[in-house]
Amino acid sequence: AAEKKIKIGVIYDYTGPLAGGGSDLQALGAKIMIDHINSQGGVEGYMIEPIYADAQSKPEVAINEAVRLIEQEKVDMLLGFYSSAQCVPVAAKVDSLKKFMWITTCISPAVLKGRNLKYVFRPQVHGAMFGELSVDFLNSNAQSKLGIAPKKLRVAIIHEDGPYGSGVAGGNAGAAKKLGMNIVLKEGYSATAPDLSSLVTKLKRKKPDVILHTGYNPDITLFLRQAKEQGLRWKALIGHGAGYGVVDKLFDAIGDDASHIFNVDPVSIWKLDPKSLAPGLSDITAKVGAEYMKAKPDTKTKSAHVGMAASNALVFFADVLPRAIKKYGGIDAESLRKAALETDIAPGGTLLGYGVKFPKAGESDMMGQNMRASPVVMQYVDRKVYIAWPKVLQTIDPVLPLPKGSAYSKK
Amino acid sequence: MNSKLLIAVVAAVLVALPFLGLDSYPLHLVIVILIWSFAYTGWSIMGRFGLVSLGHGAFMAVGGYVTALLWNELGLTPWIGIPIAMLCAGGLAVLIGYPCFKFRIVGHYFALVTLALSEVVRQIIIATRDTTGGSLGYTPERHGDGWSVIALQSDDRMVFYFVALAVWMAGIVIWRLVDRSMARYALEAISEDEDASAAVGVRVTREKLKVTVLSAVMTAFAGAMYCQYQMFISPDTIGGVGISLQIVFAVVVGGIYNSLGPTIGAVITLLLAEVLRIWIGTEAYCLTEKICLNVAGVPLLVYGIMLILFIIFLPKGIVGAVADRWQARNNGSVPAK
Amino acid sequence: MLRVEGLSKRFGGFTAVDNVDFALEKGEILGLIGPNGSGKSTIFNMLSGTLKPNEGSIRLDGKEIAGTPPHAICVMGVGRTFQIPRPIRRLSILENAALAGFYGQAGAVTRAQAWRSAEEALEMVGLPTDAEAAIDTLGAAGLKKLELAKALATKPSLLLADESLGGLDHSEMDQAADMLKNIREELGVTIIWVEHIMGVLMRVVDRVMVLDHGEKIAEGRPQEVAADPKVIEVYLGSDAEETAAAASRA
Amino acid sequence: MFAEFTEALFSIFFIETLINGLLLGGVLALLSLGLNLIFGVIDVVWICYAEIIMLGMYTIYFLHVDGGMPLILAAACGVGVTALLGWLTHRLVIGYLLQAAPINQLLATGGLLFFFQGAAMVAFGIEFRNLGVSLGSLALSEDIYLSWTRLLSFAIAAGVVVVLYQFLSRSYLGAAIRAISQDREIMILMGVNTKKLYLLTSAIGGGLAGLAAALLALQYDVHPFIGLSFGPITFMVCVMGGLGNMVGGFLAAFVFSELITIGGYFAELEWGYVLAFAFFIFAMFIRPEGLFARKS
Amino acid sequence: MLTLKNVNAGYGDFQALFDVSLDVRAGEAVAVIGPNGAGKSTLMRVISGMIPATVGHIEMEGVSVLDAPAHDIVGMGIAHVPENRRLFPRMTVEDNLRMGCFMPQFRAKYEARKDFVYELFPRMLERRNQMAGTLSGGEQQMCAIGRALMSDPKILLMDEPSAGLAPVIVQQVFDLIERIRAEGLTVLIVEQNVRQVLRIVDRAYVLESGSLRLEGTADELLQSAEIQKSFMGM
Ligand SMILES: Nc1ncnc2c1ncn2[C@@H]1O[C@H](COP(=O)(O)OP(=O)(O)OP(=O)(O)O)[C@@H](O)[C@H]1O
Ligand SMILES: Nc1ncnc2c1ncn2[C@@H]1O[C@H](COP(=O)(O)OP(=O)(O)OP(=O)(O)O)[C@@H](O)[C@H]1O
Ligand SMILES: [Mg+2]
Ligand SMILES: [Mg+2]
Repeated sequence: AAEKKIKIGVIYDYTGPLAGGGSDLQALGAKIMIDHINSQGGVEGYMIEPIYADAQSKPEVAINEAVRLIEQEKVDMLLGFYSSAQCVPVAAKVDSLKKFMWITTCISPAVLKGRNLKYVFRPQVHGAMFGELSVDFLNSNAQSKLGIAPKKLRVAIIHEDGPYGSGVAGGNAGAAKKLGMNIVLKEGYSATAPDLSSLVTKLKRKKPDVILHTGYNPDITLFLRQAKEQGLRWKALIGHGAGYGVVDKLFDAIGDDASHIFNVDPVSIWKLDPKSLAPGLSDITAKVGAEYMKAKPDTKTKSAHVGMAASNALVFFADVLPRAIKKYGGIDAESLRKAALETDIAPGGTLLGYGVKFPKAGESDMMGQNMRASPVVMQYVDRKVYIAWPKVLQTIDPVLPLPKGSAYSKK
Repeated sequence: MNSKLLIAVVAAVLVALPFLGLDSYPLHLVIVILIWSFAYTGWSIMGRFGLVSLGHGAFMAVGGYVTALLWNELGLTPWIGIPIAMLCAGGLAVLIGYPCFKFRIVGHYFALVTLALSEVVRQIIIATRDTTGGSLGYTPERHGDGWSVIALQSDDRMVFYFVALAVWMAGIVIWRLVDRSMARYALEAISEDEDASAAVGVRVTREKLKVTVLSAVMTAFAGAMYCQYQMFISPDTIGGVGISLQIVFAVVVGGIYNSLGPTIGAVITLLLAEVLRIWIGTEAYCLTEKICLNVAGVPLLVYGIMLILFIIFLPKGIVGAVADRWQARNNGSVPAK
Repeated sequence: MLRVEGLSKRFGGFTAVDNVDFALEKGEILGLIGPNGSGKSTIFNMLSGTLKPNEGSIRLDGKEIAGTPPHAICVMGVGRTFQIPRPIRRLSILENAALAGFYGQAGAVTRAQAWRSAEEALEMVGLPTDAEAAIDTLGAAGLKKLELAKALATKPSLLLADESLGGLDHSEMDQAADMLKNIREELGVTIIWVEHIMGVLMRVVDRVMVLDHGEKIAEGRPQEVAADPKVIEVYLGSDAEETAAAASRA
Repeated sequence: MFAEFTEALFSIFFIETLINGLLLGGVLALLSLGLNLIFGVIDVVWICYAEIIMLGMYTIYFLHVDGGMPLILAAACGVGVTALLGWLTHRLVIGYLLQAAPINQLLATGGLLFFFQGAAMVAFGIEFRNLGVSLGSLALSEDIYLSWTRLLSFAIAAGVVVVLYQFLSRSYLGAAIRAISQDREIMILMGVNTKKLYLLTSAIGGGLAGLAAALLALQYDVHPFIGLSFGPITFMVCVMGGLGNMVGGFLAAFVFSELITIGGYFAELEWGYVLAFAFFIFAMFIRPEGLFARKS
Repeated sequence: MLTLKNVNAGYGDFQALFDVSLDVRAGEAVAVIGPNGAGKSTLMRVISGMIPATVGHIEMEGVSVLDAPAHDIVGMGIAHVPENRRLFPRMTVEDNLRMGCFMPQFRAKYEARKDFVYELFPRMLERRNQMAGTLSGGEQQMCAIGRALMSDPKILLMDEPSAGLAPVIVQQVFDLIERIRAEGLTVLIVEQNVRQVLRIVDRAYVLESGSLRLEGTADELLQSAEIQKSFMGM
């Protein structure tokens, strides 16, 4: 009997600067999950037929590929996307073509905010949440750990100026302002800037206690290196995903001085306590990890990127797709949309730990955004990743301020 | 006669194209190619006279951004916005061109000054991110569903196809008009020897400026078109050094001295990129356990090699080479270099 | 028709042309001679607008033209040739001349008119007028002729001919000299002619002006100048006798 | 607003900015040296020059990190590899285009740029690779630290300029290198093998790229696209200094870097670049032959 | 000393020399004269290797010139003062001279040759640090000849050394050539200034349309009515 199948266009950046910034790893996560589902015999009699495509780190290529996959390859839906610069135009395009799009990664609020898209869903945390969480973390710990009242806390916000960095920084600034923190500097820069020494100098002049940083990979290592060499000091450095999620690179770049850096990200799926998750999920986590190591045997510390894409893809395959097929009778965009709107996963129900629920029409200005998603604050200590915040998930008591002995610690 | 017939046939095929059951995606490609072809044609109008500008990314960006900003911020219809954008690009061309020509900045120097221009414009777009969206890109606001004449927006590709086709043809016509004009002789002369040209009465600065402004304005128009069609622009998709180089490469591959050269260049380079990307896909091939090749890099690699081979072996581009062959067969002789 | 007063040109600290005065009557041929580097071409460059003088005035038919851009001066009726021929190799011979005819003539010119004046000019100097003939088919002499033809196609009233004979063989030199005479006689063009080949120059010109180190050191009829001891010392050397002979032959 | 500005101006950190500019200038100078040499001699803009540097960085990375070679030795090998690449670039591409239109030469090296990027991606993948070596910094005061890597870049750039200047003005080979840029055809009459001389120049230029690579590898992650961050600036430095003018290029690097850092200090970072590029355009208008070209 | 046998040469498809044979004996001065475009410069270029010969033999003291790589020819003792001088304009006089001494085997003699050239042309000593491009025409010609002499050649090829020069300077240049001859150098010279050149050479060849048409001693040619008519304007 002819097997039924669902054709999915999977788009990430396999080339260009973003590839190494994490997109490549996200793509791996999605692929591992798709292979896993197929090895389980597919979903409700449907095998998954992925068509992988490379957006080459360029928005116009992403648009082209999206259109091609939909119109030429006649895929039933799209999944993936790493860069928000691509998500913004592609989501608009796909929605106007009335096709279903499941975003695993792009986090910029701009993708969904105020756009009222009908067919685009994002189980992923959005950028402003990152920014808000880091400020919340500071608010709760400034007095106790740093001995500084939150209102007195000097905060600097720096970010790569793409949609991702700007989105997160917007969240940072909004939350910090609301809490009355002292924002001494807020500045964006291009991720390909060959020199950040002026930025470091400005930071030194403004003497922030805490630096909130959002960036991709090369700019983060450049910043850390120049900060170290120019003698920039802080009490805490909080990164926000992307480049900060690739732990190995941080330690490769600046050695042990990368210790005690914080990173706000969806939790690394391998760091979660299996007991906090729904039964069966931890087996999948383990399997994803095993496949990951098979694909990239050199890995020292498993990056959160792989798990993130795997988890977000799994939500679709395990929850949305079966409902669409069983309840709404198909895999067309309309059925998938209805199924997605009914998703209601409680916390602990995904590999990433958070639950999933999308807003009903009119409920939010961010239609398609998972309202139950939340990142965590992690802290890296000696190449190990610990969860520092929120309190319920803590696996470490956050080390704050930066202990003496680090090149970045205040004398 | 013969060539007129050929043109008629080509025109008929082009007009009939969407009715010949061309799928939506190929139609999309054709539209994109037409828009780029127009931009490339615009570049070659000056490029063929040795005015190698690496600054056309700037003009294209001005075309797209000014049009979109006017629409979003002031609600000014692109019908007015595009002419304003073209005016801006023309102004920018004068701003950079006049001193360049006055001070005799030619050759590599001109190329690099204009290269700096595209970087300046790109950086300014990025730096004014509060208005332009920075490297996030910029989207003209939709004016309802379906298609809107006032906003020059359309969901229907067919409409855009015919607009793009008309624009492209206009580009070819402009190219030919310049080619037949007296200005062409003047510019050929200028490109070889400015002093000698001035000595026979040619107004060097003015002639150069005229063609530069024409070229810039055409490129800006292409930028606006691109924006209206894709409904998205970003500093890297229609501005910056990358785009400037893309334009130059395509024209050289196609043939700089022929009206159809830029178009052929667009067809070849854009299709090549498309085909290579799709064909090669995203898999990694491992030679051994440890040594894996990332074949995603192959398109870039092939593109590079092709470009080099083209330049070494077909320095006049594809159209130029074909035309030479054609001429040689008709004359039974070898064409002069 | 041309009146030059106090003309000077300096390059950095070096004075290439130093306070030179001279005047020309309509239809005259003036020979401009002087040692290498004495400023002859520099004077031409200033007359034709390629260089701006530092001081001095140049009046053409009473109108001041010093500092006017070269294309404007060309249109006002000053044609020039370059010492080293500068043809446009990408254009055919005819197109080279037609370009000059189109842009260099005063008033609005149609294409047909431009091409006609180009053909006339080419015929005058004895170059082919068929549309296809390429520059590459010309030798050194042909290129010199083309320089003249380009200048003539602009219908000049004043022609500046810079070393039109350099590198030509004897028979060609004679031809060229005759041609200059013809141009004056048939078209009534006033000519300034720079040349190092005295045997030919002296036969053709009405008057000679001699420069040395940018300064005018002598001026007068050919015989007088050829006999001037100063000119003999700085310029003619042992050629003086032959020069004088040529001058008297005129 | 104004108070903020004056405060920034009279702050110790403004001095740090000036020093940073100086040190960045060292990096830019080093980057542009080889390109300038090639530019001046062969009169071809190697758009792919920054990509040769990138390949040099990879060489050093692999030899040092994977091969366990001492850094100095790895750097020396890097210089060797880039010299070879420079040689090959001329041998396989430019050599065929010496008579071609300048635009075609420029574009051919553009083709090489894509080729090098693609090749790097195929061979090394898209990962960012980091040498993980830091030379630390020199503390001038409580507040001001100078990066040793940058000091080293500065010193090496200055040293190389002096050596190159001596080489070009004193040696026979140097004279030939200057001469060939002025009249290629008659070099044969001097008994100069022009092909060899071009190849030699290309190799020296390439080798200088390797030197730059060694110092960049200490400061930046290596990835196939790193060249894009440096390419345009490098060309402009060369042009602003006067093509083929080593000393001019060296000085221009500092003008550029100071503009970038000072602009970045008073406003957002991009404005530094806008300032530098705009100044470049302006400088071309007032001194088209290069800011530091001697009047001939 | 220098012998050409049945040499053909040209540019691309264009053939400029047809079956040219000539020889120059040691110590001689030989002129090549002919109308424009006859191929005189082409002949010089073939000998010095600037363009390849398509057919024929060229021998210098019994050694085949054509078998040697072009850039080694100057090492065989053939120096060429090209048409239009072709100095390196943005290099000093001294650097130009140095380039004449480029080949490794000449370098040891650099100082001695330089002194020789400065002795020959005291004007050059005066101008040694001036950019060659700013020299006057006559000075440039001196510099070009000096540069060729730096390699201590056995034969000097000169292509229209008097072109574009003022009469006094032309005289100086011819004097100069005589002085060089007096130093024992063999000279092959191309000139338009036929009358003067025939006064200083021993023999001359007449080249027309790429072929040799006449050959004779200077005196014979000076007397020849045909030569007088076509090359001296008499
Ligand atoms: N653009 C320039 N910059 C500097 N010096 C110049 C320039 N043009 C000419 N000169 C100098 O001015 C002087 C006069 O040059 P000019 O060309 O007028 O001489 P000329 O009389 O035409 O000589 P010739 O007979 O050799 O052609 C020369 O010394 C020359 O080097
Ligand atoms: N580089 C070249 N490419 C093509 N043809 C050339 C080239 N140089 C010379 N010719 C042609 O070769 C022929 C001989 O030229 P050549 O320069 O040897 O003549 P010549 O006798 O030296 O003339 P002149 O007295 O003008 O210097 C001429 O017809 C000329 O057009
Ligand atoms: Mg002159
Ligand atoms: Mg000759």
